Amino acid sequence: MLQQFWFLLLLALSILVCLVLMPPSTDQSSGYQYKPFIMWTPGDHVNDSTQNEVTYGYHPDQPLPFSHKLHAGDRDIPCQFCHSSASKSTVAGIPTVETCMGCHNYVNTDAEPIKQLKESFDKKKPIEWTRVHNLPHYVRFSHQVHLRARDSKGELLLGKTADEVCMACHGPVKEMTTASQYAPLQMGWCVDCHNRIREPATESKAAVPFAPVNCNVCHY
Amino acid sequence: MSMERETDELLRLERKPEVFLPADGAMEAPAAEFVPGPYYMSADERIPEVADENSRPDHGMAAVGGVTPSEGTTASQTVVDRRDILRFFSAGALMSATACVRRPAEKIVPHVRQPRDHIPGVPVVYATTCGECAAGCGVLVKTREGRPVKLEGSPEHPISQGGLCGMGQAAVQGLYHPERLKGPHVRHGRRHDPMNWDDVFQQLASALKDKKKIGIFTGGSTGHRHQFFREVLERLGSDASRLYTYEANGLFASVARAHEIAFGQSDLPRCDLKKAQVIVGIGSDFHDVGTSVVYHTKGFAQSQPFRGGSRGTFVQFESHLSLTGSRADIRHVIAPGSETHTALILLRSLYEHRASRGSAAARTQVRRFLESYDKVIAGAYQESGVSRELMDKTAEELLNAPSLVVAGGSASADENSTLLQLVTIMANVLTGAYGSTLMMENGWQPSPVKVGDLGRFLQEAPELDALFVIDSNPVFTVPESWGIRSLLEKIPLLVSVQPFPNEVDQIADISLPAHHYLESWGDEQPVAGFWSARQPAVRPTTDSRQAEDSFLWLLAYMDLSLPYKDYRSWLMDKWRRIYHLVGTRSDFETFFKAVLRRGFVGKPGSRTVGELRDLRSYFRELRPVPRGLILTAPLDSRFQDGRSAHLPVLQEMGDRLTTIAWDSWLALSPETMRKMGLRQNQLVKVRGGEQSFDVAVFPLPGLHAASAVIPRGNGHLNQMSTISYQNGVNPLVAFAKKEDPLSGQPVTASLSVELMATGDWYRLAAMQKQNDIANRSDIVKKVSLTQARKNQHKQVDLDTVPDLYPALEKKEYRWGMSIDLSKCNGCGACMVACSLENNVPQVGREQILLGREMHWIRLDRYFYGPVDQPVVTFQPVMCQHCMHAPCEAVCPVFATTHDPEGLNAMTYNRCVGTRYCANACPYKVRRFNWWTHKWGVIGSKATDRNPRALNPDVTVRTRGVMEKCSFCVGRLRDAKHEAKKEKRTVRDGEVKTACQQTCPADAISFGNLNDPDSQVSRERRDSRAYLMLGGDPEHGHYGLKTLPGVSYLAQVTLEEHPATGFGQRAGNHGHPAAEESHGAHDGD
Amino acid sequence: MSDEITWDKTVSDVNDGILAPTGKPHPMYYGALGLSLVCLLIGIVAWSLQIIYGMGLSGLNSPVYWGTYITNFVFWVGIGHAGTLISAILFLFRAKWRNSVNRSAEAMTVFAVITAGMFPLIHVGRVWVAAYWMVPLPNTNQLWVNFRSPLIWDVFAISTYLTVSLLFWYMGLVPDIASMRDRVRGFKRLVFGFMSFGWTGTLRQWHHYEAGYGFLAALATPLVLSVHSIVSWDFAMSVQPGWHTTIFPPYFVAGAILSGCAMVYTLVLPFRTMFRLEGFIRKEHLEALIKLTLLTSTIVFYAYGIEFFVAWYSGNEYEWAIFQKRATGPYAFYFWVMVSCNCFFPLAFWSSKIRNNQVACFIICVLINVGMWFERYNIIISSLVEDFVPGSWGHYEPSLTELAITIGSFGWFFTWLLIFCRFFPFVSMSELKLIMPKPLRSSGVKRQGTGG
Amino acid sequence: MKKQQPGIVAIFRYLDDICHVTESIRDSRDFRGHEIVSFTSYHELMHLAEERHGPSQVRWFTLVGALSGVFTGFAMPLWMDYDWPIVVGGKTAGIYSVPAYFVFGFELMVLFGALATIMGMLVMGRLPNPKARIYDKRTTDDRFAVFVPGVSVESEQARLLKEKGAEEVYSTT
Repeated sequence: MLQQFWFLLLLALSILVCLVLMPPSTDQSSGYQYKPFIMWTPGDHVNDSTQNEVTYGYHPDQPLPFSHKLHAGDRDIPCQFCHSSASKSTVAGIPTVETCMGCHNYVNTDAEPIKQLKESFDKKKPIEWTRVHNLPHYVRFSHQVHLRARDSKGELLLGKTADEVCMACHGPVKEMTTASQYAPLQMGWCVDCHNRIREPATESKAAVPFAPVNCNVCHY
Repeated sequence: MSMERETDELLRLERKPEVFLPADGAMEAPAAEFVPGPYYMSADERIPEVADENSRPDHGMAAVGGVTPSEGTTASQTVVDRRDILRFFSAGALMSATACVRRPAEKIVPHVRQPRDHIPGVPVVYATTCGECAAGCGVLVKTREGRPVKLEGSPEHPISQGGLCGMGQAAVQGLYHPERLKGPHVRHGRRHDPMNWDDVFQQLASALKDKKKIGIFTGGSTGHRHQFFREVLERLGSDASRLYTYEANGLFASVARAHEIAFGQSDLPRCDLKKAQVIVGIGSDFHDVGTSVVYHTKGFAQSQPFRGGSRGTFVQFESHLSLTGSRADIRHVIAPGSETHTALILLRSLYEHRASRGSAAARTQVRRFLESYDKVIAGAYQESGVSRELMDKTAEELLNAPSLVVAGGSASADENSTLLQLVTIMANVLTGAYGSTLMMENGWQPSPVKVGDLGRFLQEAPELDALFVIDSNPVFTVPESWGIRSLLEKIPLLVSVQPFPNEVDQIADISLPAHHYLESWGDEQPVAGFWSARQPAVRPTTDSRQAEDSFLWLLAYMDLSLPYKDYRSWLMDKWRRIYHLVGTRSDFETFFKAVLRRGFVGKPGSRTVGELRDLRSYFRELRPVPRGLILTAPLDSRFQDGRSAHLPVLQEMGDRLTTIAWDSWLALSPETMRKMGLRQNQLVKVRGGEQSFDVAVFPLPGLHAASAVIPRGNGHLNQMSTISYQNGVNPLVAFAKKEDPLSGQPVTASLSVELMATGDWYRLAAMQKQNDIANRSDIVKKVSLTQARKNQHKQVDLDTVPDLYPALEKKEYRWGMSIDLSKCNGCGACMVACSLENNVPQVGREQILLGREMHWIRLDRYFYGPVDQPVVTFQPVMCQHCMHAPCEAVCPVFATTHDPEGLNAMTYNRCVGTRYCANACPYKVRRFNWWTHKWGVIGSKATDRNPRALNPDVTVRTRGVMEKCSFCVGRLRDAKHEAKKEKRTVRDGEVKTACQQTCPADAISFGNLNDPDSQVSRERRDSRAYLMLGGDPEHGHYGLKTLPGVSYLAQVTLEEHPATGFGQRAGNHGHPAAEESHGAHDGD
Repeated sequence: MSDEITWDKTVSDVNDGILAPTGKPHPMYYGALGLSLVCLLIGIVAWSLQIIYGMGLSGLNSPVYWGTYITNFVFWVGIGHAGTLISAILFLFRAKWRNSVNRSAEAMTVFAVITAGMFPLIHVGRVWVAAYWMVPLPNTNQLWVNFRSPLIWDVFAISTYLTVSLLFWYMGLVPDIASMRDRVRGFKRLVFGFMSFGWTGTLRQWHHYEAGYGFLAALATPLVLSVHSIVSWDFAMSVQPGWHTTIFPPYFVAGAILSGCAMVYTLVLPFRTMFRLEGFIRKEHLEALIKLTLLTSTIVFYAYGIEFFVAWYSGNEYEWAIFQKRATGPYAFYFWVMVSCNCFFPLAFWSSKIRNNQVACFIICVLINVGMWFERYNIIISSLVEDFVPGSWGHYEPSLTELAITIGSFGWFFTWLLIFCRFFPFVSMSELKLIMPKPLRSSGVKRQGTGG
Repeated sequence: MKKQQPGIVAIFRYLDDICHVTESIRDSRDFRGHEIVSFTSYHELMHLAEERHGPSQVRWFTLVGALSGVFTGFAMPLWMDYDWPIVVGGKTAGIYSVPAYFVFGFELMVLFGALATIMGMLVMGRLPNPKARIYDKRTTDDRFAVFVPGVSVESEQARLLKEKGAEEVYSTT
């Protein structure tokens, strides 16, 4: 009887250890890979933040059934055509209704969503989208800096084209209907990239990461 | 500036849209935008973009029946404030650590139409003119997503020259103040009922229908505002003379009146302090309040502190220690109320000196004057306590160099104030200051008030049918004995038009909330011929209207419409005149836009001022020096007459000399206190005036034994403002109805009182407990002028200290700061600027009593030497950003670390709150969030600032984390991104920290220490440079070897100056007896 | 010395004499337990309020960022020192008298260290993250802890100390639990059997047990010295004047042992009565304890003196100013309480009359505990209140919350201790038997033949 | 429950008796597999135990545990500093910070050493032993016992034990 008890205790302990050491499941196949030692501790998520476990694939309902697949994918509109402040500001910006109406005054005006859009434009009532990518309030992330990141040869660091740069973090937006969160947006994920992307080593110099990893790059 | 260049300048500005964006953008582009930013998330900020357009008067009179904006009605109750949610999370965190919490859905609401030149997340800067006092400083308003988040002095503006005082900085808190009236109110008995604008105008229109005797009571302004009011009064059928202007700062009236008497020009001369090598102040207060505090501080900082081997001399005669007096090289304590007598003996010494100047006619006038008052002057030595030799020496100093005599301060609040100014004028004539350091013939300051209006108002008010009180608070700022309150109550229709409700609103029949100046149009003429424009930087934050627009509406309702759709168009009409005056080639529209972009335009005019007149007759009224303990109520250096007492950031900044926050106190000389058996915090009853009142005493060195000082400005009894309500005491209740017969200003000084200990105690929230340096040698350093001169070209290397470990790799930048203790005048603007830039919370009196103030930069104030003649040093202390930071190594979780650019980075969200770093910090600059600083509460006070005023670029700290100065790392980051965009490094001076930017004395410089040519590097190599707690490196003592990034420049003292007794005083310094008496005071 | 004790009990009396009263303790026991629970409740309420409303409920401020909580932390860690000292070091020294008090000392150690370990959590601003972030656990931030911080050393030192003390304590308990097992039946027997690992007392078990015990003692001995050294580094590693001195580790260790010994005495005396153990914890044992207290008290006295001397001798103006202020400044009261209680009052122990007067000893030991608490309070507060920059000087008074949590910590400690001795032997029976007269056929054991 | 090996238990009262018995039956073939049970660790008995079992192997556990503790104590901070080197207090992480790691080396030495010692003690003492055989309840109070497996009360061994001073000899099943 006591033997069973000891056995069960050991079993429980080992399960606990496995749980702690288990890497989080990554259902997205991205270029990003966790270090084997990435684990979750309870402190990660309760830190006054808006972050929690629901991070991957978060795609809330939006007021209008806007499809990125249709616009960015099929029609091949560049990302920054609509999210124009991404290269000039910290925020990428959600396009104004005016931007939408630039085309939809003429295109597909009969569709129900477009009618709603028109109504919003006429009544000057902005559309309230639901935020998909939500960083905690203590993180300063600048879109423009990441869009402009270049290596010493002047090549874009995060992709070959501007759109690829966007998709490095936002994932295959061109295949998404509703925008969905692709990256975990957790600190380890940021840091991993900041550490991984390095200037190639030369004879005189070791490989140096392009991006800084000191705390006050993002937290101030 | 030639006309050609002026035009080029305008065109250049036109081509630089990124500097100042189109001025009327604020009107055309709705400012209701809010984008993904951390703090703009509550639903009540979703201002429908449509509603407002009709409610604004820009749509002409046709839109009169338009709807009022319905903002704020979109049920903010349903949305829990985001921070509340977070707090909830963190409290329940232990329990829900593994529970899967659904994240709160946040909304993003983009514009319907993109406003011009507006990118979400990028600040837009507007130039405007500060409206907090009559000085007319130029400010740049940094707006984020349409909301002003920070004010900065406009660097090009000749008045502010980039600086801004604490009160100016705090204005942004006034804009968002939650207790601003939300819409017009009508009083029924003691109740104030809201009403909509339409009804209120109709009611007003019918009430004013056949009334002719309508008056306007307003504060000082140098712009077109008063002219507009006069026009309105005439249009209403009243008389333009029924515009009454009043400023509680008596200096405007007395100086203007004195110059009117002396020269026939009712204006203020502009004191060009940067040209004056010797300044003699007689109770002067140009660092505290004065007539244009930033301008004067800038000028002072350019002439007086040590630079290039020389420095100016500032001699102050005053009865109580003021910020201005604390900057004096030689400070003489005189009997309170004897300022005029002191000036008289100075005048005599000046006249009798062979080098004295002045035209023959003027000298004759002075001679005659001195002869007539020989007896008075002979007795004045005794009364003021100044010896003749001393005055002769002072006079000699004055005549040896470009010099100036300034008088003012509390001396401008007694019955002799205009006489004092008259003597000062004569003295300045003899020193030859007019034309060199005193600008009266060109570039003078127009007086913001009309002299004698208050007296006129008292006479005429009983007959008035209606009175509009605009931007003024006579009920509070005029002593109660004047009966302004009952006078106003008797007026059949009293309308109060205030940006923030004050005592007048309490008794007003109708309150029309006015725009804050950041929402208004306007202009100021701080210097003759120099116009500074004011434009809105934000759409109205509450349902208020600009005072001028309200009149236009009212006139429209009364069918008396003026041909202007709003005040702006009226103003543009006036500006056409200025346009012609300036005479550029471009058209008016271009001119006006360019002016708005830049904020000002100027074309100095000149005039001829007559000879000095015979002033003898006025002095028959000279009042003798009062006897006994004299109560003086000077303007508070933080919020002047109390106009900004509702701003928590100013209350929390604390008085810079006593370091008391949130209270009023009675300052007494420690010697007097000992004689009277009083101790600090003891509550005394002040008797002898009109009304007696209780106040706690505080021992302040540098006071005359007979001097008792209570700053005015606190003690509001207006329940509409929770912050200022019953905060401190109002000393004005003690003053009887007396006025300066020449300027008509109420007397708020020279009152003989007696003190009675009540036996009760009241703890004053003094932030600094130790008042002297406690014999520490490497915290504040001083060098003598000779020493400084000798070592002028010597260089020191503060960064080479023996170290066991190899130095860190040198990077492109190492950010550093240098603070010149010679320049710092302790005004505290840096504290306010820092608090606003970095979202530093205000904590309230109770927490300050516990020692929990949150300032990231604190101003340490130390007294040296004997109690009656202290040397005062102000030392701004912020995080020193040590290379070998003791705080970093002890943090268990890497919440504070070193960044490659020499910054000591604090990561709030990593902090667990062990507070070890704060213990380890030898400078004690770290601040801990003891509470969740709620935006609605400060201590026991129920209201605080609006979260919309928060800087979105700086994290708001939650409970339980440490915080501290970050060297404004957000600004650094932005500057580096800018530089990187242009493929260069950050230039010296390109990036400024908030404290440095606002410092009116330019005491702070900031930059890259790894750039040997940067100003901060040069200052760090200066022979005067030292590191706080850095020991004595010259003798091989390196102190704590923390290697701070902040270096200080030692204060230069003047002990060997020939003209003064300073040498003796320096001898006294450190004398055991002096120390002892001082120490006794500290022990209190 | 204990060899000279004349025992009126034999080994056969031990089990009965110690285990029997645990079931029916003195009425004093229930009074004490009730009081402890009330105190504990006060503490729990105070801490809950502090978690809900924030650290502002404490009297801490700028510049006094540490106060009563850290005082309590150091105090309890100090209390926790006597246990391992008595168990391990005196074991290695073969001081026989420790066998009668070592169990109580070890139990005290374990509960004191648990109490101490809670204080870092009580005092941090964000306890909900501190518990995880202060240990190097793998996490999604990819961030580890700062191994250069004395607080992390603390984490390791305290947790090691707690673990080792627990092991040591429990190891000693195993044969005793086996004894208890053999006195009961049914479910209790199952539980005790489980708890005793099935100890049978064979020679093989005893052989390895003794070896293990020795090694554990050898490991624990430097640990005892290290833990309070590391705690002292919390202070000594910062640049604060009055803290930044090299004398701190030995000084703290001596102080800890002093407080620990005094606490053991303070506990043993009433517990002896409560559980009627007078026959086993003899006055000679108590006197030995008092002698140890006297020894450490003189060491502490010396440390106080040398600290002042070094402060003056160093010529460091800040250091010397702090020490002058300690003795004469606003917090001088605490300093003189500390000096009188820790240095002057224990001098009475030189007199053997007083050493043998248990009431006097008890009072002095309580005073030593008070003095040791104030020693920590004095060190922490006086250095922080007025340090380098006069402009930042402040003042500090503990708030009601802090006092309540302090009371609560005593409640917590005594609750556990009282519960423990209600169910487990308060004297190590197997070890006590060792120092009692051996059951030899040749000696006069026959006299006690009826005892079994 | 599994049936236990039968044998006899002899109860002794006196230490000198049990010492004699222990010494005399230690190498005797007749007493193979016997167990001596004591209520405390009298030095005399321990001396005999050492002669019977040799020096305790627990020391190797302690050594290995302590050494691995030292290794971990230095390796863990060093690796973690290498993983993300963060500058604090003007010093880079890693080799310059090694003085601080002595603390961890020491603490983990003690911790691991102590844990290993306990483990060694349990392993070597065949503990925890849920099916432990309690020979006699008095052996945890004040009696010594000798258990001899596979013999009966009537055997030679029992007689010998009685002779040596056993208070009582009885058989167990």
